[in-house]
Amino acid sequence: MIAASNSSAVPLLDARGLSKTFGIVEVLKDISLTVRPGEVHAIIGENGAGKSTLMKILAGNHQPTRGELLIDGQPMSFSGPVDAEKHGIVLVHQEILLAPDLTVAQNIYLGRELGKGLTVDDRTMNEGAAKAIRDLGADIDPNAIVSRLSIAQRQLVQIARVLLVPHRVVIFDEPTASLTPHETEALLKVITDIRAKGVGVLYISHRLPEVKEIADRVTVLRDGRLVASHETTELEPADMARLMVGRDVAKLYPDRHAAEARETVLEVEGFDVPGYARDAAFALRKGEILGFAGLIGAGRTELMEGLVGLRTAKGNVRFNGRPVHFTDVHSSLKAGVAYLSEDRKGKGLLLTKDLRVNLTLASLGKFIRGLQIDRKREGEALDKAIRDFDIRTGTKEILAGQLSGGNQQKLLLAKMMLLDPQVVIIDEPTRGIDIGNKEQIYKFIASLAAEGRSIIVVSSEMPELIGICDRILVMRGGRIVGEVQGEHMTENEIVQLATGVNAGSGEAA
Amino acid sequence: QEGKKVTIGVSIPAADHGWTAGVVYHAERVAKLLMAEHKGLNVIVKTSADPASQANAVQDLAVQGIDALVILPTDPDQLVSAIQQVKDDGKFVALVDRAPSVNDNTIRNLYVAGNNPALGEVAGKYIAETTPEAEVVIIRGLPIPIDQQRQDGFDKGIEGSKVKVLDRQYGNWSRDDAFRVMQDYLTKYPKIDVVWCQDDDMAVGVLEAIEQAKRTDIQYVVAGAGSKDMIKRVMDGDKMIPVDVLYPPAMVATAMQLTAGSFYDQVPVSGEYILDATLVTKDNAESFYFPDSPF
Amino acid sequence: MNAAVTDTSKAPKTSKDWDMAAIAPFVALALLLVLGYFANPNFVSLANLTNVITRSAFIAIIALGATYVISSGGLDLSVGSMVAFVASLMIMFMNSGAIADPMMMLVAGMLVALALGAACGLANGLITTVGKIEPFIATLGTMGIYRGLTTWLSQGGSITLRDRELQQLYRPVYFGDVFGVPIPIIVIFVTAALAAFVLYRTRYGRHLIAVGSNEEVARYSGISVQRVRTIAYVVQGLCVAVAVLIYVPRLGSTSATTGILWELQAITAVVVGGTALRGGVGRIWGTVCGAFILEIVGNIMLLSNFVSEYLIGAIQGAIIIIAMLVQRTLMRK
Amino acid sequence: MNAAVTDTSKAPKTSKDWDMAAIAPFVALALLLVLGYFANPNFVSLANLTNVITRSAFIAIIALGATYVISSGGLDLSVGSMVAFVASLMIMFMNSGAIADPMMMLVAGMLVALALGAACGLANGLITTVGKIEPFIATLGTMGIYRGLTTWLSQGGSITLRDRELQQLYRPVYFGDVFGVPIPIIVIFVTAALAAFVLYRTRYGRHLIAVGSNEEVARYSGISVQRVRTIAYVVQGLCVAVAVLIYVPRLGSTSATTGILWELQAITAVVVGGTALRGGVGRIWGTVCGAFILEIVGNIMLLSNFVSEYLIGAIQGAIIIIAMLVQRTLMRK
Ligand SMILES: Nc1ncnc2c1ncn2[C@@H]1O[C@H](COP(=O)(O)OP(=O)(O)OP(=O)(O)O)[C@@H](O)[C@H]1O
Ligand SMILES: Nc1ncnc2c1ncn2[C@@H]1O[C@H](COP(=O)(O)OP(=O)(O)OP(=O)(O)O)[C@@H](O)[C@H]1O
Ligand SMILES: [Mg+2]
Ligand SMILES: [Mg+2]
Repeated sequence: MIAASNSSAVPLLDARGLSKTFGIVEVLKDISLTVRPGEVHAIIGENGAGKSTLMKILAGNHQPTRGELLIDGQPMSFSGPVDAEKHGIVLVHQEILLAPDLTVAQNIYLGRELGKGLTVDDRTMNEGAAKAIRDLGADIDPNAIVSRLSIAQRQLVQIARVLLVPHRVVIFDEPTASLTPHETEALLKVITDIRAKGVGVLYISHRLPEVKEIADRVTVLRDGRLVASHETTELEPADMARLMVGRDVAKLYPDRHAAEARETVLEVEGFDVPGYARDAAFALRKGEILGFAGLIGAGRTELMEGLVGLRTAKGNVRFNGRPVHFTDVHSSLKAGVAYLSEDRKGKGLLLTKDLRVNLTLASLGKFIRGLQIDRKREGEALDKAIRDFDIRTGTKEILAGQLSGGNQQKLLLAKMMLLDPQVVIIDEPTRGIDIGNKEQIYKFIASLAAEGRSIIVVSSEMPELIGICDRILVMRGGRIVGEVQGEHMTENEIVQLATGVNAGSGEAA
Repeated sequence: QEGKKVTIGVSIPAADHGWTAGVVYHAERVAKLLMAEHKGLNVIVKTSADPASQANAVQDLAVQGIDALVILPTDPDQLVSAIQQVKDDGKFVALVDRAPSVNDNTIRNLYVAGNNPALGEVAGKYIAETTPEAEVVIIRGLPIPIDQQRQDGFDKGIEGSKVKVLDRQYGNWSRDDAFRVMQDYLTKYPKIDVVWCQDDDMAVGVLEAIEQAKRTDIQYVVAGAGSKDMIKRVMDGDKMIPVDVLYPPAMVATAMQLTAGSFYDQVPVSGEYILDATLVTKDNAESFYFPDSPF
Repeated sequence: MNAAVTDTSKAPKTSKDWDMAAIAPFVALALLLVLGYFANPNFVSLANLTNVITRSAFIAIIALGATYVISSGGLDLSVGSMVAFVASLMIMFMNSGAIADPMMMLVAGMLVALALGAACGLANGLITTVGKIEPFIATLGTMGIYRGLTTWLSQGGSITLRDRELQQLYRPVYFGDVFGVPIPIIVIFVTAALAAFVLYRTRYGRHLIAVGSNEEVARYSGISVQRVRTIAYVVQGLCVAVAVLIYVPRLGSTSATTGILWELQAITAVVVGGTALRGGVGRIWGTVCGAFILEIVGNIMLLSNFVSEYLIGAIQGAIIIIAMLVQRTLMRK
Repeated sequence: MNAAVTDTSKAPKTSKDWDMAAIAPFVALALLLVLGYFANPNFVSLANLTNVITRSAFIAIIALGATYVISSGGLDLSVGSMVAFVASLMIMFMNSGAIADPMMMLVAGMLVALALGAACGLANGLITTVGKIEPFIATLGTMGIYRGLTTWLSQGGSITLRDRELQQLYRPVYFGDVFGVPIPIIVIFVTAALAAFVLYRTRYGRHLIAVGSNEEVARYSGISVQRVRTIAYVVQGLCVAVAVLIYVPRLGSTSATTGILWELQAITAVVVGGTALRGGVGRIWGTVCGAFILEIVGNIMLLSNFVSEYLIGAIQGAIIIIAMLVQRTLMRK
């Protein structure tokens, strides 16, 4: 790592006139940008604006169609990510890139194992990995197999891995999308530390307050073009949102009337998901939006998966007054309970199939004419979904895996909504979604509730839970430890319940 | 008349073990001889691994325009239709070694065969006469009809004697499998007098297994076919291989020669030529020893 | 699991690319036809080509089922033994004389074969899905079982259709033709068309591809992964039975060696046809083309007289590798 | 914010699971031993068990190489033919009389075998990695090639080590023992220990697993995927050569049938040993155990008197399925 230098020095990284074309679609147009030593440069923009593509070019994963790249003032062309890494440019991918069968420590040191001669020194690497993870404020067993970690934990491992490489420019592509505030805070602290050492940081996030907090400069992309670049001091989050979306995003959360006492749709009692959740009990009313908060690993996801029959579980569940026990998603969907996974890549979408196939996969029954699938109606449904959910893509012929992260999330939402469910369980609904689209999704959730559907929102973003839910249940260690409602719906109270630490003022439930 | 254009197709099993290798060798050898002898003669030799692909091979030969077919079927019953088609087209058909359940002039002109039941019977008789109270273990070939015929022949050969069959297992006509089966026999039976393994290839594995176990109770091994190695042992008076039962792979050559003869020598050739399953002993071994053969 | 990462560094695979991948086997086939012509002009005679395609029917039809199993992410090594087993039982049933009228008996025998095929497939499917055993091992096990049972039924010998009249009645199913097109060729194309319809046009087909492409996504979308996979094995069993229906009239008998190594040939046909073994993609017409390629390679070997019969296997192996290289080169364009 | 931001009250399942999966094959083996005892008390005699384990040496050693190839995400169907090919060339070399001194000749012959094995493996590796052909097809092709060349070399017959002196010198490598332990058994364990060391303790082993687990990630980590895979095939070739080294002294000859279907047995040993075919996991000791299981199943069949020889294949198949079910049940606990 190099020593800190002032901002007038030669930029560490200087991109000039970068353009990128995929097939016939131009996703980046003439982008120029610099990273100076010791600065945090944030890149923001709507889903599909081209942020990740730009970062991948800088880190050697893609070749630009046009434009040049200067490192320390010298023109440079990377043959691949490994080459970029040699020059100290490292990227934390938006998507998880880890070998699922290896342990945390093995992944962190993959390709640069420690050891004498040909042998590897696992003990030292385990210690190093444990320390790197601790530095991020997390606690993950370095011996754990990665496929057994939650998305958030994997994201942390990925960050730890990248930070262990000698680096001069670190690019974070939505590192906090799946992190809770606690981990986010720890990560921001780490970023401050490395900035102090003169490292340049490129930082992508849809959480604008976070950007405001950490960044020195903000560059805004829209439709593959650079639309603005400012010192952070000149911008408030609301300004950023306006620059991104091209209009005012005045109010993120829709107005909602406090739900009147209506009939109970779903009633859960003494519900166990062995190993993950114990003795859960709650009720969901018609037209209600119920939030689930908790730390990573609190078992929210697993509880929901148990409810819809994705995991073995036992307990009493009454749906519309009748006892039900879902053993697979087929039965829960048929009853009218839909679950949207938080893991859109692994469990939500077929990345190697096109958008149409993905959209209708869960509700093919609706598209059958005679014996056949009616492809025309499928196409119409896709057009409608692209409109309704504002899925941004240059062409409809693209594979799901080629959509930008946020647009994948929107496609997944569209897919499950085709089922027209009575109860919708949405796990991390806005993970990786830009602010303009968040607003739309919240409106959409609210309108679902207004139609008389019941919604469960599992989220790690407390403002979002507070903004849209009628009630919030908090889980810790596999148990529902409390409920907040009305004016008690504050971050402070939720955090206390979630951590079990009484940090002062009001004790809840 | 010399110079007459004649094409003979020869369809035989692929060289998948010693005996079939011998067949391929002799077919090749005689094909060359015959073509040298008769100017206009063309002999095409094709090998096939299994009945289905042999049926294909016969079809392909027919497409090339043959006047006669010499066939040693991998599994006769499964090849009847294929052969029948050639015969129905008016071609000369010589069937070698393995006969289908219906084996008459409707399907072939000539039948040249070793005698599978006799191969078993000769071995059985020899054992019954030499060691009338022997306890015998048998290693079979593959589960196909000729193997069954040999077993039935063997049972007939020991009929009336006190020879007792301890066990029969498949050795797949493979040395390695025979070695394995023999090792297990040696574990299973504390006393074995005689091994009948009906095939010279398998005998190689059997002898190694016996030698390794250093067992002295086994008096001798009866194999069969007439490979040069085993005939040599018989000639040399090897106590473990006192005899061999002949089942000459050269029978295909006989059939080919007879077929060529039917075109060039104006001798009407038809009917059955059954070669004996001769018992090769120390006294007559010399006349069955062909050191140049691969088998 | 989060393993699946698409390589987004490459240009998007739009319909163009897919088409190339789909066409590649046909190009390889065309090249082979040219090669065959140079090996022996008889090769391109109608009689020869009809013969070759007719006899590729068994592998082609079995490979259609294998396409289902493989695109669902499975594998079936038992098909060769299953042919022997189903055919043996079918012949034994027809030999039993349970029904006097030959025509009725034939129809009954065919139905028995289909039912048996479906049952064998079901067994394979349940062992892999409910028993959760790797398909490779599960079907290797049933391969042993079906083969062993056949050996036992035939008592080491062969099982032959005895009734002459029935035989004469049945024979045309392999040897007959309709307007000059041999019946087995018709059966190939009808089966393939049916298979293509189900795979590409129906809900089940879509589900099958989803399961093979990402099991978890399928499960989370409310698809019963086990049922879909099991049905794929049943389809494979039915295809085996259809192959048996045209196999039995050809040779009229079976033995313990019937169908040995057909599983390898069927899988090869599928892969040569462009279906990847990891699942998620199924190319019905490619499979048919792959089966033709395999049979034609063998045919060319037999018709050409340059190649020592000892080397046939080696040349065949080399040709298959070269055919695949040609395909890959085409696809990368 | 301090320590506990991740809720660790439910630690993710780690080493426990692994242990169960790793132990499962050994439990299956133990059950088999008990079963064998009931089938025939002779079964547990030292002599018998020594025989059986010695015999399993070929498959076990080849399967060690297969474990490498499979955990890297590949597959090698050519190993059986490769055994025949390498062994034939080795014997032909030793028959050539190029070196007068038998001891020197033997050593030279062994080196030739190892070099040939490595070369064959390299060929497989390059065809799959550089040629980008599915391993299944690529090695099916080379399987045909190696087998064909062997048939051609042996002109369909067998190739026998002629020099009596050399034979006597070489024989103990299969039949000899050290302190009562047959040499093939020692070779199994030494090879396995070496394989385990490389796989679990070296950089290469780590990279191999990474490549099998997620190719993309390995590439991003600067690992040369092609090189790692190719080396895995070379290791497979070397293992085949080692198997040949102890195979040749046993019967002193090879033929076109040598090693037929050994590839299926080797892969089965790997899978029975707990290594998944999709790659990313490699269990060396499980593989050794899997090879023992396969050989023992056959041995029990032969030693027991209940089973008709016709049904042996069927029972073997059933036992393998049951062994896998036992494993799965254990692992799910
Ligand atoms: N390999 C590819 N082939 C075709 N189009 C692609 C490919 N990769 C990305 N795109 C397209 O490029 C555009 C920009 O995508 P990118 O991932 O850079 O967006 P992003 O700004 O990171 O969005 P998000 O906030 O949702 O992550 C999108 O329209 C996407 O569909
Ligand atoms: N397949 C699995 N096998 C074993 N453990 C698992 C598996 N999946 C997840 N876990 C563990 O279960 C715990 C809970 O998972 P997870 O983090 O998804 O819970 P959560 O409450 O939904 O949290 P969040 O939604 O914030 O990610 C974690 O400790 C995780 O490591
Ligand atoms: Mg992105
Ligand atoms: Mg979760």
